[in-house]
Amino acid sequence: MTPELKGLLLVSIIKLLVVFTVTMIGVALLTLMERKVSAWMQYRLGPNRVGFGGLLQPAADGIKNIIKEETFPGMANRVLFMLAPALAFIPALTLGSVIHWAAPLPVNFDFTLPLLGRFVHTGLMPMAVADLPVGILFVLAISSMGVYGIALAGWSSNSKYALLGGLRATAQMISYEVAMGLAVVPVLLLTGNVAFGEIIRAQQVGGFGWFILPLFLAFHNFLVAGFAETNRLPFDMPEAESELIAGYHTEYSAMKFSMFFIAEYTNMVTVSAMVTTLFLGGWDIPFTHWDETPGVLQTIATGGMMFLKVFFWLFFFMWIRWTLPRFRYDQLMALGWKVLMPIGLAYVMLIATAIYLIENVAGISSGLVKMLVLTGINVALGYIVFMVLDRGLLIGGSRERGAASGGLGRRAA
Amino acid sequence: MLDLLAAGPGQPGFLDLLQGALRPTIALIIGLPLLGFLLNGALSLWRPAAKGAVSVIGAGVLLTTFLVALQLFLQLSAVWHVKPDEVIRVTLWSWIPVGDLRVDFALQLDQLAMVMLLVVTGVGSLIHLFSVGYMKADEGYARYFAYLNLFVMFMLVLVLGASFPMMFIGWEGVGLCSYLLIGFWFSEPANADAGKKAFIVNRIGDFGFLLAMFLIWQATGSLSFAEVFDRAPQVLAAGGAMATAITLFLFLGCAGKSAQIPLYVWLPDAMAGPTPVSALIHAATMVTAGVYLVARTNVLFALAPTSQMVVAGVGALTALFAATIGLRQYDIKKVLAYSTVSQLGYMFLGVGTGAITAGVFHLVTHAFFKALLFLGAGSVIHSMHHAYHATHSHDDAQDMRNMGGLAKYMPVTAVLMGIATLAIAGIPPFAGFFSKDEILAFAFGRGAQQPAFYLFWGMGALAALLTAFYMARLMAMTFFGPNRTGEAERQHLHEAPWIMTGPLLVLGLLSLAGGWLNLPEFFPAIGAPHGVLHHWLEPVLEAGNRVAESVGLAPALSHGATEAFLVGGAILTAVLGLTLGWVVTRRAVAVPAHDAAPETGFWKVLYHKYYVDELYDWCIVRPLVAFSRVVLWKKVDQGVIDGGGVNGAAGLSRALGWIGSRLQSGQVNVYVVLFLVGAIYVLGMVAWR
Amino acid sequence: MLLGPSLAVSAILFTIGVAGVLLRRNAIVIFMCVELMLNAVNLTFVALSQAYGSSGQVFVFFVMTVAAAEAAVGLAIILSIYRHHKSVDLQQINLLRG
Amino acid sequence: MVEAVFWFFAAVAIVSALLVVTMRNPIASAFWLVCTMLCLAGIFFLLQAQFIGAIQILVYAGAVMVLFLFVIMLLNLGRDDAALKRTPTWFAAVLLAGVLASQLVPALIRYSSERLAFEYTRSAVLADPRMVFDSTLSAAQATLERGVPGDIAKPLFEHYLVPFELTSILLLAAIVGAVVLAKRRI
Repeated sequence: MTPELKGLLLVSIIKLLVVFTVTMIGVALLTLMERKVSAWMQYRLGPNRVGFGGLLQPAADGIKNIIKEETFPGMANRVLFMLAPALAFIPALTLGSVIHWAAPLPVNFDFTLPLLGRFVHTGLMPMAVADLPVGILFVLAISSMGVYGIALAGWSSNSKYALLGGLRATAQMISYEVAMGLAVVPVLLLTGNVAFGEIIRAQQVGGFGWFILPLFLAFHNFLVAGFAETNRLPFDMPEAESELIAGYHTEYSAMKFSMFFIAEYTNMVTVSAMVTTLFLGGWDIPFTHWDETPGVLQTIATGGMMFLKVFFWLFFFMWIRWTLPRFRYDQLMALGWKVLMPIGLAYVMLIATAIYLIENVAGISSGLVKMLVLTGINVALGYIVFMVLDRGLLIGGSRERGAASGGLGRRAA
Repeated sequence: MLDLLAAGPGQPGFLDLLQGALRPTIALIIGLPLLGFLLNGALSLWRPAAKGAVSVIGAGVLLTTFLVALQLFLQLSAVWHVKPDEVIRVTLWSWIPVGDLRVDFALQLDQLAMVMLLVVTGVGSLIHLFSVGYMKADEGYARYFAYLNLFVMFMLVLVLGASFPMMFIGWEGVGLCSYLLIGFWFSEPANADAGKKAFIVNRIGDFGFLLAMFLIWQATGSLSFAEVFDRAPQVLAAGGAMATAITLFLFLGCAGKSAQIPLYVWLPDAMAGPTPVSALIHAATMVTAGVYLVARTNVLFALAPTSQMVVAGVGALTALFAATIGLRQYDIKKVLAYSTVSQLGYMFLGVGTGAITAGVFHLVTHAFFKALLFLGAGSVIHSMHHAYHATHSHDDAQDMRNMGGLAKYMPVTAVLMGIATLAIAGIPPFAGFFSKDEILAFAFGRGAQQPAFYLFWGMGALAALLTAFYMARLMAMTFFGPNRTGEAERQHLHEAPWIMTGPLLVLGLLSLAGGWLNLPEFFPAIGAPHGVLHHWLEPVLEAGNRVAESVGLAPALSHGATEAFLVGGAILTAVLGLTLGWVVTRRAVAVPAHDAAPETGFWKVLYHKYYVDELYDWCIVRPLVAFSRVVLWKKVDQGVIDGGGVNGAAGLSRALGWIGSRLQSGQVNVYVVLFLVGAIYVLGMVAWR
Repeated sequence: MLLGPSLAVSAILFTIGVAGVLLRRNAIVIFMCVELMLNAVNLTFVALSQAYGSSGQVFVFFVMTVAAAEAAVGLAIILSIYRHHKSVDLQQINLLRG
Repeated sequence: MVEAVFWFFAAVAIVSALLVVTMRNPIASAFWLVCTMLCLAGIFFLLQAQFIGAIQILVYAGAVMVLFLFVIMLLNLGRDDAALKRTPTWFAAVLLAGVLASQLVPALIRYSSERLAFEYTRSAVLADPRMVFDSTLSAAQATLERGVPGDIAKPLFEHYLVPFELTSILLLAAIVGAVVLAKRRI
């Protein structure tokens, strides 16, 4: 092994450890945050006994889960039953490894360790465990693997609640993957690349600004699909407690249950980071340009910025949970296939045409003007979609929906 | 073009440039008649009544083609003046690339093809113009012109083809058009039968052509003219069996197409078609294709003296034989048809003698005066037909016994027919004299080497006498003496319109002056050089002549006293024939056809054309039909093919199907196993090859 | 370069797929074995594309499309067969028997 | 290093593939097939085909196999006890597969791009590799030049545009077919 390779390995291992640790601790704290936010929204206190302000509550939960008895349903397929939580857990964690958490850090070292030999690293180190050239494709691919954990969990439990939950979850995730992929395409149209580094750079200096403005509908679709992918309310069909006890993890207990839990929260973090990266400029600090020159300070500052943005979206997840009621299952599928996918498709075509017209026909090269034009288009499209096409149907309130006859949401499968 | 010439013929790469520059022109020459065919064909389907458009298209494309050809001629003669052996070859596309066999759709233009090109398009244009008047009242006007244009297209392919298969396309194509046009008035069974007869007899000849092609391919490994003629002297032994076989098979094709014994029988029947068709196809152009083929393949024929002898002998015999039949025919077109057969015999005598130039020369002059004769006859028939049509008479408009004294009513036609008669009879200075005399002179000259040619010469001379006789008879019966058309009909006889007489006039001029193309040395030329055509064709015939010299059979002319004797004899023969014919005919009692007494004695044999058709019917057709009925139909078709082939195949399929259905167990695994066995087998073949 | 080993691995996977098709009777498993064979072929394409441009990868793209279409239709067929026969055992489904 | 990773993936892929065939439970078979596919995706990454690797996971592992799993779960197929009985067919199948492998593997394992190029030069028709492949650019070079998706997109949209469009028609037909087949009432 060359010293450069060893250096790269060393750096990667360090990043891996940091990301893993931070994610695990973060997820633990997220469970606390969920409960705190819930309590806050319901005007109650939430956990406040263990540690300062309940800060040690996740640790207590963790210990409880570890020492609890592992139960197995009698007729379950033992191997798959054991494997399922891991299958849900691994993709979720894997996804964290490709996200750029901060601006690249210049790392230069050249030292020799006894036994291990010489380690060399020069140049910029992307603040992602693996800076894959396939970027967003990898995320889409791995996130689709998360289905297996849930599906297998549901099936191997040999319980009808679990099976139904698993089936629902599988169908839901496959369906919304399509919408999610379609929502990503406009971003790729504007960046011309799939690597995360390039996507962030495009929003920094590419001329379109943060994509949330010029691609608002894509952002909206992505967010909705993200909620569905993470099985969060209002799309938590797989574990709808009023119908399915606890869905696919009904039969799970102890640490295996907690792995599903961790996977879900990790997915939330991933989706938040993805929304941030794709539409909010990633770790970009708005209205400044000094973060574009690499440096330690910049890395720390942009890491903080990234944390803030991700934190906002995590809060948003919880906020939505206590704001919107749960969809019915057929409404959920209808929304995915009959609303989000057509809109996504049409949107891709519209944006592609618009970009072509702006750049090649109108010959506009100023980024600001381009952004403004696209934003204008999005405002118009948004008005059409939300106010004209969806008049009192899916996205509108349930009261109006009841009044509207023959709406998309009314057809029972 | 001019800057090309400035670059200079003979410079390296000049030929490529020239061929590139001429490519569109040559394609146009083929393409224009094809376009005419397509347009007229479309019109005949959708707007048969639009005769104006049809005339403009039909005659227009031909005239344009002629003008293009003329312009091409002018350009190329400038090139050939400097470098005579440049042959223009244009490959339009690759046609048959199979293994070693590579046949391109290629056209070539050399001096010989140029002569034919001009004759075909020139005479063709005149006949098209004539047709505009002649066919005016016909319902199938558009169809007629479509066929005629198609014919010209194929004829040009035949003439311009750069390989045997290309020529064969034209060969078959003109045969097809001939069939279509002979049976143009197909509602009458006789006409349709005549078309079929022509087609079937031609098949026999085509069979010979095909066999010749196979042999050529086997012997030389190529089918393109350039390569074949290049290699032939090396790979074919002079006088060898292969060369003889090839040329004899080729001549079989020629005999079919050019109506030589024994395959001449279709041509007289072919007169069932419209008269301009007879003029164009069955006198001026298509039937001369055989002569053209021999001329084209002169190298091969030079290599096979035996075949040359056969060609010359058959030609001489046909000339004499057909001329005798012509003596006692009453249908004006039949006379001309036998005359054509006879004259074609002359041409074969010429090319068989090795005097290719003489044969081609006669081909050209014959095209002029025979076209003129046919068109004149057409004009007469037109007039007669009108007369009978006006009075609703059912008498035969083509029977000379019903004519007589027409010179009074159709003076222009009569004068022009007279010119043509003098031309064909061989009266100097009309065209036919020079060409016929040259052929006979060469035949006589060859007699010094091969005495049989003296005999051929004698037959030719006798045929010349008979030619003059029957032509005089034709003229006398048609245009002179008392009119036998009938009282009422006589009022309706009239001269043809200008669109018909115009082409006649041009052809008359050509018949008059055609001989100037190749004046013999003894003739006192006024301003024109001697032997123009001879020099013109020299580059084409050079290779053949070289071969002939090496064999010791180079065409030779006698000079001095012998020459004077020959020329004098020829003139004397012609005059004698004309006089005899005139006197005999004028002295015979002339009555209309329906009053005529039946023929007796030898006249009857001649009238019935030596019973050749009946002979063929008895010897070939009937046995063949009987054989087909008894053996082929009952035994072979019903027994072997139906029983063994059709039912046997059905039974076999059923048996195989039964076995196959046993394999269809419905078990996918079994299918996969079978598939896999095959796949492994194939893999093994690939891997352990 | 890993061309040879890749091709060999592809051959082994393909063979296993073939064996699966031959051995198994469950329609869905057979289907999966077919997918395995397709994957083996994809590996061949990708391995060769390493040497000769990306066209091979384009073919993989097409193979995947076909595989996806095939899976959709094939599984639908299996579903409807199951509705009739209450089984997906191909030994019992021999409607094609001659 | 790359070789080691390759052989690791290859070994796992082969073992998983064997398990696909030998597992009695269809769900287990499906699971091992997913495993094979993931390993293949890994191999694709090693072979510089990142896009195909990602698509392999996304389409095969993520969609096609989920569909399989879904159907198996829906039909609730149990253990396939009749499978893998030592019938004559079994022996024939194993024999055939053995023959196939013994033909293919020795022929292929020593293959190299040089050998391939040599074989192409020997063939009269294929003497120019560009007649078969769109460029002589290796995948790695192409990726460097055009980026990961561009590497595929360029030949796909320039060279194979018509097949690509036909593929979309195929997919449409498949969707319609699947819906018609699977739905009891439409």
